[in-house]
Amino acid sequence: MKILYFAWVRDNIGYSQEELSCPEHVRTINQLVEYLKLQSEGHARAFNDMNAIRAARNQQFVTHDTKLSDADEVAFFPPVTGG
Amino acid sequence: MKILYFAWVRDNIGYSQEELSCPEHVRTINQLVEYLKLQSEGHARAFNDMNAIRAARNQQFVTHDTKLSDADEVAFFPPVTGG
Amino acid sequence: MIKISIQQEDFDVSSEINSMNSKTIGAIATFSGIVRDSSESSSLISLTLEHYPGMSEAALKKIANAAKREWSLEAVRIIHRVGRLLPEDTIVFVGCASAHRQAAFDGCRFIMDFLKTDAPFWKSEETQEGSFWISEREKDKKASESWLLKNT
Amino acid sequence: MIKISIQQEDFDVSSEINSMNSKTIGAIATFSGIVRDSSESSSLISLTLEHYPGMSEAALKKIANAAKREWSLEAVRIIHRVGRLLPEDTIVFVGCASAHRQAAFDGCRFIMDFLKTDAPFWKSEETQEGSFWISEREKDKKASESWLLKNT
Repeated sequence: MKILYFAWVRDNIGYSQEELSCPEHVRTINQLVEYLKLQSEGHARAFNDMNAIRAARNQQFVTHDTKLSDADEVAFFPPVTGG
Repeated sequence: MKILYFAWVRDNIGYSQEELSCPEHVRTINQLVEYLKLQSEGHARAFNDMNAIRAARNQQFVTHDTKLSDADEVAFFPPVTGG
Repeated sequence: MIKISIQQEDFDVSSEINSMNSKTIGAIATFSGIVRDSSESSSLISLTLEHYPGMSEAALKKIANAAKREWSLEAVRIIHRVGRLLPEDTIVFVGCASAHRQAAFDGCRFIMDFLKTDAPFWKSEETQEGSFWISEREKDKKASESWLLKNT
Repeated sequence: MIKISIQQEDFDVSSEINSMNSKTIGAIATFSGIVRDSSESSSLISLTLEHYPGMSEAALKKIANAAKREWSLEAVRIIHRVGRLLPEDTIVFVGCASAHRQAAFDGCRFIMDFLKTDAPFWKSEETQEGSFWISEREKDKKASESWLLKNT
């Protein structure tokens, strides 16, 4: 699974993308986040407040209970502030 | 009194402005129009339908019952269609 | 800053927008009215704009002032062209600059709505069938009246 | 005609407006979002815009398509800049061309409202006190939500 980070989510984690093979039990965005929080202090800090986190699956906004497959591109970022 | 005509009001009358000394009884826009209609066929045609005529006194839109004085600049024209 | 021009010549929109810019502005909304190639009846050769000199400037200034006051605009620019114009020519340009976008949009729309009903300009269309004065649009009257309703 | 660009370079508004013009268009409304010199806390040195390449283009295209369909717009142009920008630089440009002015205004406003909430761009401010990510504005969420209410 390809995972991308933007804005302060990336700043906390320290890099902008990673490839992961998730364990079998990781089947939703929320489960992925719980798994990622175990990877480093930066991940734990980035995902500390999930109300401040938005997610995209294959470049579409999705809710945190969305199902994932290993071929997906998943992205985590703060609410958008462009324009 | 200086009188200006615009758009099809002018086209009907044949010229764009005239100076008039009005008789004593001409004291409002409506009375001025009645007086002007006697001046020529063009004037009569221009002022045939007063619902289609707007008036300005000293470059401000006014209603047809507005009082006039001899020093005024009065203008007659159709509803505006700019922009 | 309010600037009003009534002119025959074309102008450059980029320069007009740049002249409204400043470090405190976050939003510039603009409107350009363009000559279309179809008239009320048939295809259009040209459009001629006439105005009441003196009164036209004063009317546009009054509308610009009202918009600037209502939405605390930092800059208002109005350019209205007169004389003979061809399809795709710009007839009118309105620009409003403000700290925030809603004020810029509202100001721009307000100015266009009142310009259509309160500024002494008249259009005549030259078509294959002859020249005709354009008549008042009921829709335009309603658009400017809707603002009055909101403010009462 | 819908055209979307995400780019670091500046651009010329006049050329963009000209490229939207045609003989059937009567109205072009535009919006330019500008970098202001004041941040949420203090004075601003620069603004840096980051985006999610691929998704950002798709999101802007989706918003442009929705606006084009809703108001029968003839042309929609969106330019969003990314990278480091200075006060008075243009961040975003939206242009909508239509036969009539209300459609052009509505389309432009709709696109800006949804761009603020549905397009993956993020701003960070560089000030004397350091660099900070800008946080979501409650007002922007409400602005785009208000359109949904109207359409239900």
